[in-house]
Amino acid sequence: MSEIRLMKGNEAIAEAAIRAGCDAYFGYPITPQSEVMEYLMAERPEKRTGMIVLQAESEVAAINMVFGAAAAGKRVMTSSSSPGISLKLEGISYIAGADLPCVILNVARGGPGLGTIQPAQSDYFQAVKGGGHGDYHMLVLAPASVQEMADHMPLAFDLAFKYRTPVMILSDGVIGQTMEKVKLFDQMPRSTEVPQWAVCGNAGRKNRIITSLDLDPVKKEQQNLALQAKYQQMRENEVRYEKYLCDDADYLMVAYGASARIAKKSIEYAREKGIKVGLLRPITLFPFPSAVIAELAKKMKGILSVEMSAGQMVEDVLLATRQTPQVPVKHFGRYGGVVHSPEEIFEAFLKHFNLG
Amino acid sequence: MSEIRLMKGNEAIAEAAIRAGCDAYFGYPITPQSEVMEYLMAERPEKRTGMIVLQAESEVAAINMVFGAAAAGKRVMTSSSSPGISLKLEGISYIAGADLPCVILNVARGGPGLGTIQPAQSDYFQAVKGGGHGDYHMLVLAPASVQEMADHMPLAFDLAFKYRTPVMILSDGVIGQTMEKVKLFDQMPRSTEVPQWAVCGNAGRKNRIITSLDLDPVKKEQQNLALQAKYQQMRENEVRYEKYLCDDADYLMVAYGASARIAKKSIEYAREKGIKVGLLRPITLFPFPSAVIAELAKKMKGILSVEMSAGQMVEDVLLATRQTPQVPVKHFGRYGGVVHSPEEIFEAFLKHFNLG
Amino acid sequence: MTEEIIIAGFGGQGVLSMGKILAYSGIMQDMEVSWMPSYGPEMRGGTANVTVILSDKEISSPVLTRFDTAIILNQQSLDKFEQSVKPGGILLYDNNGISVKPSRTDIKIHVVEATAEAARMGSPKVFNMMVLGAYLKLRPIVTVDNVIAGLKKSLPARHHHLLDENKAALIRGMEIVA
Amino acid sequence: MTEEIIIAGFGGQGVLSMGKILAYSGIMQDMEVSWMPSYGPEMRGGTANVTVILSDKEISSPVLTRFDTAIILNQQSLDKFEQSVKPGGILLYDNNGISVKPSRTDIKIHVVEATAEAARMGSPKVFNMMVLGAYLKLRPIVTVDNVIAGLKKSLPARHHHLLDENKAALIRGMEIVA
Amino acid sequence: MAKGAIVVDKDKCKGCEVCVGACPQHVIAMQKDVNRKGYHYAYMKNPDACTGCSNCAIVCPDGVITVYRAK
Amino acid sequence: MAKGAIVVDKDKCKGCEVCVGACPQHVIAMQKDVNRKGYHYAYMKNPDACTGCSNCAIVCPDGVITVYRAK
Amino acid sequence: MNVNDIIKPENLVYSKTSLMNDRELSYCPGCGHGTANRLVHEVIEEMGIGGETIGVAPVGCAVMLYEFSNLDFVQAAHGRATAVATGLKRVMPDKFVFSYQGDGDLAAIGTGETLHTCNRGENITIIFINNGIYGMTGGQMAPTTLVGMKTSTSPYGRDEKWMGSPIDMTKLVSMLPGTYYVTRQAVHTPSAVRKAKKAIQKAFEVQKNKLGLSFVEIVSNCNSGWKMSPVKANQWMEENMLPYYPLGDLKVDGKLITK
Amino acid sequence: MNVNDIIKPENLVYSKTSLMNDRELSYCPGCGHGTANRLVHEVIEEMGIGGETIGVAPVGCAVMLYEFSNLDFVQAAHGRATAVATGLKRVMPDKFVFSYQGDGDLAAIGTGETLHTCNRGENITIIFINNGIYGMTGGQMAPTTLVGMKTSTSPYGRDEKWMGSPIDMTKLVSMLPGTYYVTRQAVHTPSAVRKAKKAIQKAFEVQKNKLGLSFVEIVSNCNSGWKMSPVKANQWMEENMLPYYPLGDLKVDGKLITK
Ligand SMILES: Cc1ncc(C[n+]2csc(CCOP(=O)(O)OP(=O)(O)O)c2C)c(N)n1
Ligand SMILES: Cc1ncc(C[n+]2csc(CCOP(=O)(O)OP(=O)(O)O)c2C)c(N)n1
Ligand code: SF4
Ligand code: SF4
Ligand code: SF4
Ligand code: SF4
Ligand code: SF4
Ligand code: SF4
Ligand SMILES: [Mg+2]
Ligand SMILES: [Mg+2]
Repeated sequence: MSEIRLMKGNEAIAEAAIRAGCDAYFGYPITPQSEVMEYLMAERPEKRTGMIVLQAESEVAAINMVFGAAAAGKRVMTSSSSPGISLKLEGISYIAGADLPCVILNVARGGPGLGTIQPAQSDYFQAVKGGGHGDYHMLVLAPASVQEMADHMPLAFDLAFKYRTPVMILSDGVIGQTMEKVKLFDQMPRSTEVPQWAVCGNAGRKNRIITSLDLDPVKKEQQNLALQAKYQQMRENEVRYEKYLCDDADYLMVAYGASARIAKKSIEYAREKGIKVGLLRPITLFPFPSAVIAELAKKMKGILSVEMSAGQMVEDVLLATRQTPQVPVKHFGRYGGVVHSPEEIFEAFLKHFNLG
Repeated sequence: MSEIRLMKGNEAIAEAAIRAGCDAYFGYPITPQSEVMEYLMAERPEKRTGMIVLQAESEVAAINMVFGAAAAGKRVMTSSSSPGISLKLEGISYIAGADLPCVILNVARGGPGLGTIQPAQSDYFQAVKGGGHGDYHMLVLAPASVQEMADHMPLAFDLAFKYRTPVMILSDGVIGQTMEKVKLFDQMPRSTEVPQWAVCGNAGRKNRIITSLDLDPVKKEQQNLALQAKYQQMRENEVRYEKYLCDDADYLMVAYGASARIAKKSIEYAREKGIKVGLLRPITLFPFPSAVIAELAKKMKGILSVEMSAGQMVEDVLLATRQTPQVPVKHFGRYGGVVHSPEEIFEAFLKHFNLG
Repeated sequence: MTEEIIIAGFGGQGVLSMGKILAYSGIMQDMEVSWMPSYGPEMRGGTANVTVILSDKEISSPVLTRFDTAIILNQQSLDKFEQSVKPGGILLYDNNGISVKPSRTDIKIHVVEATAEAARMGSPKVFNMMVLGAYLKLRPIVTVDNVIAGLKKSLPARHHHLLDENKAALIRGMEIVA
Repeated sequence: MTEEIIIAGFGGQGVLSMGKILAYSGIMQDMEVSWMPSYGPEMRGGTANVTVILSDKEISSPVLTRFDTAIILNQQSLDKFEQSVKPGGILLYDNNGISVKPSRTDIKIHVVEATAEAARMGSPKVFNMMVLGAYLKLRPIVTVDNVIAGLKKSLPARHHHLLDENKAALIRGMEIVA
Repeated sequence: MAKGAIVVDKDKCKGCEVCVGACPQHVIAMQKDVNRKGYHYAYMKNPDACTGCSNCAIVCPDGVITVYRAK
Repeated sequence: MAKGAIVVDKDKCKGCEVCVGACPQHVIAMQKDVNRKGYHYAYMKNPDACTGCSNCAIVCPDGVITVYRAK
Repeated sequence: MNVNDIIKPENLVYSKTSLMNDRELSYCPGCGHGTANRLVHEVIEEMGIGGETIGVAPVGCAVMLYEFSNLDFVQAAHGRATAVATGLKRVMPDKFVFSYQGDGDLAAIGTGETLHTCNRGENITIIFINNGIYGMTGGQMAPTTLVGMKTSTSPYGRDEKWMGSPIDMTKLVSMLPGTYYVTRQAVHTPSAVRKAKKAIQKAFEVQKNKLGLSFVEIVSNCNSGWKMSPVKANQWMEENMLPYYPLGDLKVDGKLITK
Repeated sequence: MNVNDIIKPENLVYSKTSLMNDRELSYCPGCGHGTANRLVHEVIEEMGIGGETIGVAPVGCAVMLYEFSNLDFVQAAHGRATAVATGLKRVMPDKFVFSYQGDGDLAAIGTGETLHTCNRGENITIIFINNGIYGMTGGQMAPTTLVGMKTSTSPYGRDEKWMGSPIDMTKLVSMLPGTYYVTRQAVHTPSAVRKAKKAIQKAFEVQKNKLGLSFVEIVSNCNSGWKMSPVKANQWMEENMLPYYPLGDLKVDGKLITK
């Protein structure tokens, strides 16, 4: 039976990890996501399901512990916030390069540098284009509610294993720190199956190697081509989004995560004034819902990309709408830890499309 | 008097650093760029100019040593290759966030992960979109010859100080390892001036603080806005590119670094066959020469982005050509450490535009 | 029905837990709820605030800048949030330490002497429940029983003996609000 | 005039330094030059090769897959690069350890018994200079004097006493190429 | 009679009470009142006993005690 | 007379000569010839002296020596 | 004598160093950071080197240290203070450079930088505040957290089987030839404060004389993280922290002190 | 007896372990890595645990180790082998996990991971090849490079004033309560090889009995990096490396060996 609780996004995702049969968590404290590890430690999941929780000495160590446990075929995760994610990028590139599954949560905060501890969405490029070196992508999920923080957890693991890829859950301080009602799914069993590719001691079979190295570039290119094929499959099969009031819309906002929630409120204002605005909320940031945006763009008078950043996702919106150059694509965002209000989004919308 | 030498790209840039009056180098070995530090160590620049060269215990330490020396207002640099650059990203974000100047050389190799040690250009996104967290950019120079490896060094320092920004020189294994004739500029004096913002002990003035932190997001946003204003200035003033045979061209290749050199050879083949192809070589990758590409696009039948990657710069080409959606923009690249040959670029070109 | 509330005061005045109790009560009544705190490095004392939304439909933005009700526990918060109350909305404040009173005329302003009254009752800690009671008198969006049930949920079992005291404070708050 | 050359053999046979001397000589004659090695972890022995281009105009690609001349020092390299010589181009090889000879008919194939001859001369180390001499006989793109000057540039001063020996090898190579 | 005296910056005192135990003469106590930040603050309850030894001041984490001693 | 014997995998020997010094009986020397990889390779120059002690084999970095000893 | 007769400028015997400004410290009431901040500034003031000193403050509760200081300061990334200090010192060998780091910073994420900076014997001063916890982020376990100690990430007490023993970084760095003066102090009592100040003074003198790296650990309370009143916290510290982290010099004049 | 009479299957006394495959090792002639690789595999084979063992190979000359092995292997990022090993071991506590790391890897970039893995007392085995240089990348200075030793980044010899003294990581980790068995060995002579093998065996037995972390340093040559013939390199190692890195156990049964 599903259970209803009032939880922070950070707590919900931690509880969901236990319930999703996660095998191990390795992390390092950083605001605004420390509750994830704190919740796990308090819950003693090793008693509930056998899940391992270990505080690492650094983000770099944590992601490499993830690498090790993932190599064993386990469902393993880490979490951090912006500066900590930057430190994990070498490791993430290795995980992608070695075709390993894992889940990485970024509860993003304002940057660059130490920045602030307040919410931001300025790690979009890092998450979506590949902040680490080499031609890799993560599959990126962007929850917009505490409920989705919980629900994206098993989804993330399923996708990670389906594609043997790192999956990032790109959240932000708003979603991580806000409490909402959440319906928790039932405990799922931890998997006892050892995947065909996992290292676990080679009793009775050929040995297995987990590596991202090939000194022969031609072979390394093969691995790269296989990666690109995976990404193509993701683009074909894994695009997720929410359409909100798009059917009759003359204008479109595109926003994800907390921004999408706030944008919805600003759309309420617009609708009150009789302006027909819809929202396209990407749930997967990679793969990006380009096709649906391209389709919607055809009947729009203008598109506003709303992000808590100086303008990152807007590039993917622009790329998606290349066939409709006549439709203006604008960006509005506050950043450095400032969360835009519904009012200012609405005002920016009016201004950008001269609806003042 | 300028001096002519036969040097590797890695050596030329090291010699140029000494001559450009660089104050300090901090680095960690990694193929294919270890010659940079090796050359410096052999040259004993502390005797030639007083320049400091120190081998750090890691890339992370190296970039933070750079941070420290840059905070003192010095001309300071580091170099690495792809996985090492990933480790530096937190530090780079801090440097950008603290408005400090420095130069970072990436002699890129195949990825993701450990990858190969062979040349690649798959760190384009990382360099140009901001691999680290937060809304920052580096100014990115892409030398395409040993001569440019040398010449970009003083340019990089000048730009770094002009904008108080990290400047990346994005090179690759081909340019780093190839020897060519290089005309070295004369020794420039090391600067003795301490910039107004640099920390150096506060005798007789208000104390100075170098920081990327503001717990107040509104203030942090101000710093972010100032950053964005800098980037806008760079877009207006610092775009650099080379046009090659563009005047009569029906088709355009866009390529940087080693790829541009190789593409030129393939253009020779095309011209021999009477096909009019030109090349636009971005010298700055950020700011990207979008306007000139947009202008050129108007008279082209097709544009091919040639990169040793699975397709990264092509997105900036697509963004630049949004007003000419009818002109097909294609990508050709080999990757994972494979360097494309002039022949295969030419063939890909023919195929993409049905000129078979 | 949607009620958008800001609760603000010193860290340590129980601002966040008041919000939490409200949110819990909302859940008891099958409402949608959202509770969004200001957060920061734990030790920096200073002010704390939380945005609480209770609604019978899906909640769009957990982030708000305009509120139906502001519950204010110190001067700084009063200065900061008085202008954020929607016209016609409610501003409820505890008058302890308030030197500059609210001045708006287009909103309903109520005061509760909860700090003083709680001290008088000999249990200064329940002052926030008293403020909550005052609020519920003005805006009975959740029942007292559900608040107590919500409180029970948010308190660890070893503190359940405090429930009666809290209920009394809640009811006293309803009585003394002006 | 542009000459595009590949030199390939075992690591340790002096492949890279042959290329470097050629490039240096090119510079002496005011040519544009490019020298691009295969590179890898030092210790892995195996094969090494270098692409050298000399030209009187700007060099476009330092990376080539087709060459005017291939200078080959072992079987593996022969197998790998025979097909890369442009029709009409030159393939020059040292016959030491070559069991399967080149078979193309559309290129000019030359052999030089440099290893054997250098051993005979008592200085096996200069065998690569001998090969270089052979090459220059076939393609006199740089003068012997400039090669020696180039060699002098690439050798540390303490090795300059070896210059004569090297020059002799160079000239001997010109004589014995077939 | 007092040889020393302290001045506590009332508004900056955080009421941590570290000074209280550090005073060998038991000079210091905490006010019933709170300051602007809501903290009970330190004061000389027993000023006559102060020797001006500075013990309180050097342990005060916030450096809000100034010490005087008659010569 | 020999009690032991070694077999060197000629093609895999890298001619490092570490085994030579490790043999207490001075059994091993390097061939004038080179193998496919261009290395002079180890061989039993003095087979009669071999005791089969395995010293050579356990220090051979490439593990290319196999040792036999008569029972 | 009347109090008001005593409180006169000419009778002043102690007031806060003028190298710190008037801003209110951001630390919790009773936190040892404040005292440690002050001692460092007092020493620098007394040595008259304020105009030649650069401080490095990494992330941790003392991240805002520069807000209270009149010294030049660099804010460093978590764990990287000694690398930043190395960069500063190498290009300005005649200036004074110190880092001021927490235990999470110096002994967890910054372990590599700490050890190698000490090993290189950079001529800088490291002030290391060991409060056995991550104060700033809300009280998580640090490498120095005592066995059995409850924190938000060891809510049932640190279990050394699972998480290892508290690490004594100061002892480890004292083993490295690069360190010249290594000491452990506290600031919870007047006599501890006096000793700590002397130690800090010695540390800066080592730097002045270019003798190598000086390293001053200060065992301190984090009453918020430990969830105790400040006075209780200092008591608990004395009873629990100091036996594991005994005060005193570990290395003087480049020589290990063997007890 | 005739040689051919001796070379018979029944007389076989030594051949390469079957846990290694037939591929040619990628090391330079005479490099100690080959011998060390083999010893580890011999021990694992003799203990009969090959089917339950996972190796971790970070970057360094031994990065391709998995190419010559029949064991399951994970290739780790530079310096992160012990973190990867921790991840593996924590989710598979009953398997054997070992890392095989160079000195650049373990004592430079991986310092933090090394110390904290040792401090946590992870029940794994660390094999540490100290050749005083970065072999793979072409012979740069390592943290363990001796004073005066020339490398491509210390072409005039390591100057301890500038770069610090060679770091003795093995000694440092022996100070941590988490390590149970810590030893330093070599593989350049038959007797050294025999001792090294016993040490490796002991290390895996410690792991088998879940006693904690076992750490085996092997001082080895990098003849290419040192620019010497293999035989010369071993000699030089004996004369120069071993006095600074003396062979023998540093910690047995969790107790420090004091000499
Ligand atoms: C890369 C990175 N990881 C994590 C953090 C979050 N963080 C800030 S301070 C800190 C630890 C603080 O503990 P300590 O160093 O002991 O200082 P204290 O606050 O206890 O004085 C952490 C984990 C960060 N800012 N950056
Ligand atoms: C992040 C990163 N930095 C640097 C390198 C380059 N690199 C590869 S191996 C190595 C050091 C090798 O030295 P060591 O660990 O001592 O192993 P050895 O080759 O000597 O056995 C370095 C610096 C890398 N691969 N990744
Ligand atoms: S100066 Fe000394 S005697 Fe006076 S109050 Fe302070 S501690 Fe007590
Ligand atoms: S120690 Fe300082 S801050 Fe604490 S109570 Fe005393 S005067 Fe106030
Ligand atoms: S087995 Fe012993 S005696 Fe025989 S060759 Fe080897 S080392 Fe010499
Ligand atoms: S030790 Fe092994 S590789 Fe070296 S020479 Fe002897 S047999 Fe050959
Ligand atoms: S959280 Fe702890 S360390 Fe930080 S200021 Fe408060 S008491 Fe001090
Ligand atoms: S470079 Fe050194 S460590 Fe690497 S294989 Fe060669 S000798 Fe061994
Ligand atoms: Mg701490
Ligand atoms: Mg090494």
